[in-house]
Amino acid sequence: MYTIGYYPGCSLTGSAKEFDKSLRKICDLLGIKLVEIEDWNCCGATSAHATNHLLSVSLPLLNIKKAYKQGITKILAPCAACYNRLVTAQYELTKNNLVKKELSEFLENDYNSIKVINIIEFFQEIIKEGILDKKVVSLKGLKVACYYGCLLLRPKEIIDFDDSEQPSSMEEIIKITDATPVDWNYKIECCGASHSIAHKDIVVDLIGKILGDAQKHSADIMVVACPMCHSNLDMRQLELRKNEGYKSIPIIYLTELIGLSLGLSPEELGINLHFIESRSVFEKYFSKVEVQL
Amino acid sequence: MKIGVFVCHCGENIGKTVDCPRAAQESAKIPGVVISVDNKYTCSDPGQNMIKNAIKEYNLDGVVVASCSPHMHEKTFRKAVASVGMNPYMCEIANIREQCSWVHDDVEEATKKAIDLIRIAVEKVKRNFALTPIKVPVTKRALVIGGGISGIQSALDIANAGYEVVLVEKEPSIGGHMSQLSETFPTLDCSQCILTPRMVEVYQHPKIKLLTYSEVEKVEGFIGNFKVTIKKKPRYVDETKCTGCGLCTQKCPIKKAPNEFEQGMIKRTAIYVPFPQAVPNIPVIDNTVCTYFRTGKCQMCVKVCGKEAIDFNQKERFVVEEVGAIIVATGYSLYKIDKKPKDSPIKGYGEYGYGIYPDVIDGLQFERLASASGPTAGEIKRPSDKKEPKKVVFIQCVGSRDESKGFSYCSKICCMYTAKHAMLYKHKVHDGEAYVFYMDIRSGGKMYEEFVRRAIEEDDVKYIRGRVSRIYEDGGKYIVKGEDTIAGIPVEIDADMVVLATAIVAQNDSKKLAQTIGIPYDKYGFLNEVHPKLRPVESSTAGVYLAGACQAPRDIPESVAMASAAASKALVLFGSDMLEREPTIAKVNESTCAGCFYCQKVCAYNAIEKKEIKDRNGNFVKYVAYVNPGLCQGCGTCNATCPSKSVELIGYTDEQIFAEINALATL
Amino acid sequence: MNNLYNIAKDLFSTNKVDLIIGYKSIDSRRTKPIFVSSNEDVDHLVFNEYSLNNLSVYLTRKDIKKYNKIGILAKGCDIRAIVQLINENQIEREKILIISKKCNGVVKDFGLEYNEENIAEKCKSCKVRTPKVFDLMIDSEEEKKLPEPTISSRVNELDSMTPEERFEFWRNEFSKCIRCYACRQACPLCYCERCIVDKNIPDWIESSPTQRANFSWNLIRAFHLSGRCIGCGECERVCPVDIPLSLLNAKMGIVAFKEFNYATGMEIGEPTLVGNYSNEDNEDFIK
Amino acid sequence: METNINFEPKIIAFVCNWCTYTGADLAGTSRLKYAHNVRIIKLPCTGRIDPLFIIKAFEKGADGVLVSGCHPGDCHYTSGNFHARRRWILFNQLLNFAGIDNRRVHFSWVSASEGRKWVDVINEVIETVRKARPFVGYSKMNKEYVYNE
Amino acid sequence: MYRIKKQDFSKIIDELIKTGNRIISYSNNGNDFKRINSSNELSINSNFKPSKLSLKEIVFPKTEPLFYYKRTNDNVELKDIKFDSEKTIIIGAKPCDAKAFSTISKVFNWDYKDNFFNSKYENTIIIGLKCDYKDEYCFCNEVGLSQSSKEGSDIFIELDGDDYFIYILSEKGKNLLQPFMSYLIEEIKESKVDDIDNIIDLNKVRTWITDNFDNNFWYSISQECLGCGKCAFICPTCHCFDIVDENYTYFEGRRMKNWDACQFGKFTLHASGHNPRDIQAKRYRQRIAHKFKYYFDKFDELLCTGCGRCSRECPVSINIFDVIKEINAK
Repeated sequence: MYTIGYYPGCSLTGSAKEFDKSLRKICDLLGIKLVEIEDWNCCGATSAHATNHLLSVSLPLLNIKKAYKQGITKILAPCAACYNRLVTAQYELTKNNLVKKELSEFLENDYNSIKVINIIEFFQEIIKEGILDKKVVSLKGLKVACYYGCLLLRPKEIIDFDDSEQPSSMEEIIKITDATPVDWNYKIECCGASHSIAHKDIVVDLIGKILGDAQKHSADIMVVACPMCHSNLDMRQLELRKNEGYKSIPIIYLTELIGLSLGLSPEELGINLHFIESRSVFEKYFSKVEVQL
Repeated sequence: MKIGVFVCHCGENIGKTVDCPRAAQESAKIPGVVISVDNKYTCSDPGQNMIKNAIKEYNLDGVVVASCSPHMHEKTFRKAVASVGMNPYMCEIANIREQCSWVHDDVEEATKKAIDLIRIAVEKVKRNFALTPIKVPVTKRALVIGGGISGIQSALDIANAGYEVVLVEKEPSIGGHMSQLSETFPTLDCSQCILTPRMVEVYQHPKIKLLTYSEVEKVEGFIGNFKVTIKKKPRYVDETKCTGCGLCTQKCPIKKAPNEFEQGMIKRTAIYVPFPQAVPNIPVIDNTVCTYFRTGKCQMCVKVCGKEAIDFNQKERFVVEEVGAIIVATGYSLYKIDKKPKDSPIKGYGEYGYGIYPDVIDGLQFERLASASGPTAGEIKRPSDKKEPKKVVFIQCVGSRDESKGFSYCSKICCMYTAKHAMLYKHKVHDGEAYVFYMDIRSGGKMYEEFVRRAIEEDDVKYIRGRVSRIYEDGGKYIVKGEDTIAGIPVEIDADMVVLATAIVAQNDSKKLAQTIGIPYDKYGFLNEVHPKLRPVESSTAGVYLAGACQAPRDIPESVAMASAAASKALVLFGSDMLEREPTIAKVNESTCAGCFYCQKVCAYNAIEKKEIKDRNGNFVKYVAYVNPGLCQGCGTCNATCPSKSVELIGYTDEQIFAEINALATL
Repeated sequence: MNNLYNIAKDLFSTNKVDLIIGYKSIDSRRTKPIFVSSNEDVDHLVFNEYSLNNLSVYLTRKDIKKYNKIGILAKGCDIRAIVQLINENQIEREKILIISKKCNGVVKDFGLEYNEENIAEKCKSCKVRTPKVFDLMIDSEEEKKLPEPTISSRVNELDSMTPEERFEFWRNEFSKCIRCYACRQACPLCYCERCIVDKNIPDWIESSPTQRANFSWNLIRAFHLSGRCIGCGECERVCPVDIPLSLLNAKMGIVAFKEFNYATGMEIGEPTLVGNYSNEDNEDFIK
Repeated sequence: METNINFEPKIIAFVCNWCTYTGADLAGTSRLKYAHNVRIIKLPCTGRIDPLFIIKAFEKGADGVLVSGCHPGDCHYTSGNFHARRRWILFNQLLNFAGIDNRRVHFSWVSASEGRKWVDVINEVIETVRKARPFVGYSKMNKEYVYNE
Repeated sequence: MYRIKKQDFSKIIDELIKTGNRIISYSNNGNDFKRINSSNELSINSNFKPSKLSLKEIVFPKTEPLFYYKRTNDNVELKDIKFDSEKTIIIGAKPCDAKAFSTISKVFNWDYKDNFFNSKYENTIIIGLKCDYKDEYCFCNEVGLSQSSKEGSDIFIELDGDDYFIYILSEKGKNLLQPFMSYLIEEIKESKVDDIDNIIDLNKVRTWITDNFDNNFWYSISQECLGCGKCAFICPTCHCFDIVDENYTYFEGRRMKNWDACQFGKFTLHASGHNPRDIQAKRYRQRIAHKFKYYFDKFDELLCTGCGRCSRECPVSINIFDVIKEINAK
């Protein structure tokens, strides 16, 4: 049985429930055991690294330490921000100028032996392992724009599972659903999530560009792997919708798309919780689901 | 040991604060001292004579002069003692002026210190060796590596001075990057026109032995006595027979190989001459594409060649050249910015889409587009659809001055050639728009700034101060997203073509070459000069000199200047038959050396070699370190590093320093 | 099955080695080094928690170097010494065949029974109890948890003293030294043909066991091992007057790690600490 | 044994020929004044300076030792001072651990043009050593050698 | 022989301390010995194992100055050592240690009388103690001693409940106890000789060594030897020393006599670079031969008292007794 440590982080227990929900559903279906880190704490993504460098490093390390005590050797951090903080912290640990001073307590064990992976790497792996092979629904003809956002691929000296400027790993993964990834230009542009509340105007402008380009390259849906991107692109799209004749585009988590292809229903995956409804896009595939189930 | 001590008053300079007579009396008590006197001016003729006479009278083994700094008069006094037959290295200076009388006021203390300093010197000189300078013969013949403008210049200078030169070029033709350029800044005169004559001159020069399509394989020996092994790669064309008629290149059926000289923008044949003015004008067969080498058939070239010059059986050949000096002029290469392999430290500029978008090109490609001899015969056409681009964006500092994605250094020439490119473009496409994204404009140099101003003011090139964040394609246009930091606004330009001023980087094999020759290089692979200010064209290995962009980004005038400087350094060396070197070098005690080779690790001059020790019956016993007297510069780092003190620096042996410290012993 | 006996037998019968340097047991709590050069004596070989000696000390000896292919029993710590010797050009990797095992620590000294409080200090902080470099592994039980190391706390203890106290501490310790040089002889990395202390022109380190000469000797020895000591602790074990030499070595080990993130003898071919430099080396202690 | 704070410490300085020695000369030619307690031993390069020298200096009754050479990058022999620096990092901390702390062992970069710096360094060194008082620990060991009937 | 109460004995010790004698007794379970300043520090225990270092440094210190010198340009003046007359009393020396003193005094007196040794030896009074310790390294009974042999002792003690039996064996001993006879109760006790069955025939060993100078045996038994001087330095009878000059100020220096060991590679290195004992085997042979043959030939005494220190402390567990047994078995 494939077992992996699991660090949900705050988003997946709140604004991005459906991300968590869909992930767990898939894992149940494929017999993957998620071992949640006991008593996990904040990863410090939001403001720690803006306010206190030491804090921003020690918070994630604390989580890794807990995982280590639990005997976890690999952690899945679906949230792009969490992932980013965790790997960055491990990177900092290798810089002995910091180590020498404050972080010495994290040296007693080899915490960098624990591998932290994001949702994309996770799928890459279970595909390689042959765990993710039973596809039930073919999403043939579905045009998908894969959106990576800013956190998943940067900074490149720390994260290098994919080219940070011309990424293609998500495309590779969704191919197993038979859906067609579209080649477009805004894969990694900033969606402005951090301004989502304070400066709506900027955000709306930014996601307008992103969604616009995706549609220009005739995408039916956009697949994301980051809770912030999702809430931002999903929720703020309502603003765009106010414009005359705006055709909205559903924002789907990578996990949800995979889930669908595995025959899970939108409700099971929590797709129905999104602001931008997507049933219209998927209808034709569901019918098939009934047939095959 | 009989030592003489001579304490100098230097008039008042020392005498005022140091009680010289007393110093002399005290020194007389030092074991080994047979005469100890003071006098007013020891450096004066009477002073020197006094020393000479004392040497004769007491037949001294060593002399200590307590006077000014050795940097002042050590040579003087050493000459003096030598004149009466004492070995000059048996004379030591006790520095009681600069480091005693001039820096202290208290006579009592200054005198005590002076006595100590004299004692130190005496103890040292007691343990000095009579040394004679090391003499090494000089082979008056130079090797120049690299046939670009720098190599050509050095070769010609040395050859014209009447010495033989071996010029090695790894490409089939000399000429280097300069031959690819269309025009040169700031004069906009045609690069080919000024370079080609020089290439021909090299080819015809009786003193220059030209080895093209060859690489340096091995370098042995040391200054004045290098033995260089050169690999000649097979051309499959017999240079002695070929007339360069070029028939074979016209008839060759394979026409699909990318043309390197044209930066891959057009194709060439399998048997080819890199470019029309190539020197030597002899074709090469590219055996990776040639049908004969792939299938064993064809031989079209053989059929058409009247001279039977084609020879498919040519093999690599190795020639050994003996030279006294080596000039490295291997030049630079251009930072290729398409997707980088994972392990590469350089992160690349994926966001600029180089290698993905056909009309995003680099500087050299633009040079070829602009060159009358280029693929478009000098008309500016974009590679994708051969249309004339109406809007061209030039981006500077792609890889330069950018630690996160490229290199922290400035490539130096991009500001100038970008201005040149923009100008050339405007001159050729009058209704076109040219934009330049820059960080700063660095145009130091004669007529350089004026040149850039001309581009901006007369040719109306639009300079935008800021970086480009991303380029993406949109309906045949290239959307260049950037920032105008002066206006403080984001800008988007829908360009037809983008030219990237990519960084100048060291040749990809420069490190390998440096290791072969045994000279240091910096973290970028550029070769290191021994002193950045005072010895800019010398490498730390004696007899090896640097010219042009192999040392750092250089433009043509600088490269040529360096080349001539390096040449003159070589000529200085050739000026004498024998090379004199300081005898204060390290020496290994082979019986105690354990062969850990820490000394080798710390030696900056590759002077330490592995030596095999055999017993009487010729059985291998052990490896020990051996110091090459031709290379050792006498820093003594090996001596301090050696755990068992099995390597010692003559003139500063452990015994001497121990004695010096001991001379200060009290409780 | 990969027990020591079979491996050794096989190595000889297939001529993979000419000599095996190993341990033979004297009694239930003692072993001593043994040199096996043929199949007969193979059954003497043992490899257990009483195999104290760091046998790599023999690899640099002339009479041993004569052999073309040498098998050697080595614990993780001993292997670090072998690696360092290779990195210092003293032996060739091809000539050495390392037979190792997962190690659960050895006893402090011969005659003691293997149990919690008798485990040697070095083992408690050992990072290579499952060796990284080796050729053959004999079946051995998995790593189990060992008591917490105390060495670093002892180092800190000294660090927290005033310089004067530290000086007195070491003056007293060193004054015990009788210059038998057992520490040097037992050290696998003291392979010099002529030790600096035996060099008498000049007499850098006086040979009399006086306080100051002992002070110099022990300091210089510690310095020569800085960045080279692999912490096998043999020097301290063999010292007849119980000078805490491991303290010095441990301190320098800590310095090497904190200053250069360097640990000795971990991988073949890694650049030595002394003998190389970085432009970024710390120099805040230099005016 | 002397205890008063204004004793005259004995300093032995090991300096490289190209930078510090020349710098010290410059101090002289500029007629700058500094304390007399220092005795200079000249070596070609800091790379030649061996920890043994420092130890031996203390054995021979020095109260403090100064080691000085070219700034990193200026080494006449390109890398001698880099190797020296790495050695010092180790040896400095070893000495400190043995109770010979950095009030007695000093390191500095003094270039040929830094006559002024040389003076400041010397005076600073002498002051710190003076504050540190005579090296009782060592002189105790050295006193062993005097014969008292 | 006499009987004496323990507390009375202590009184004597305190008295001796008061009268300015240097009293040496064991400490730290017999591992070390040190000068004591009161009888409470006294520890007399017949079950101690032999101390780590032997007692020899009392008469033969690890380092001692021979003379001091002062050199000037034209002459050198020497200053001789004055020997101190302080009495040293060793309490509880094991038979194997007590014997050692008389053994080495031979080599220090056979032609040149070494006053550096004698001055100390003459002022040293050895109070031996019957030994009740035995381990796999002890073999005193194989070299002609026993746990109760009194050779080398000036006074010998046996424990008996709360009393000691005291044997006065020499003039030195007699003079020492003279003032305290009041404490001693005369007693007759036939001292039984402990029965010894030797397994080693020393003559056989000697002849074998004589005949097998170049035997490969020497190599085979010493192959693991590291060549450290530990065995010699802790041995009660090893007495080799080295002489060096060292100066402490620029003009003054002294000549030192330091322990040395035949196991050192440089021990026999000639100035020419030639080394007659170039490999460890030859050095180890020297050790065995010297102890069991050469010394005997010269002084007909063995240079070994079977204390077993060298075996107990050997880093690579070479057991000298095993070696002798092996030779004996040939």
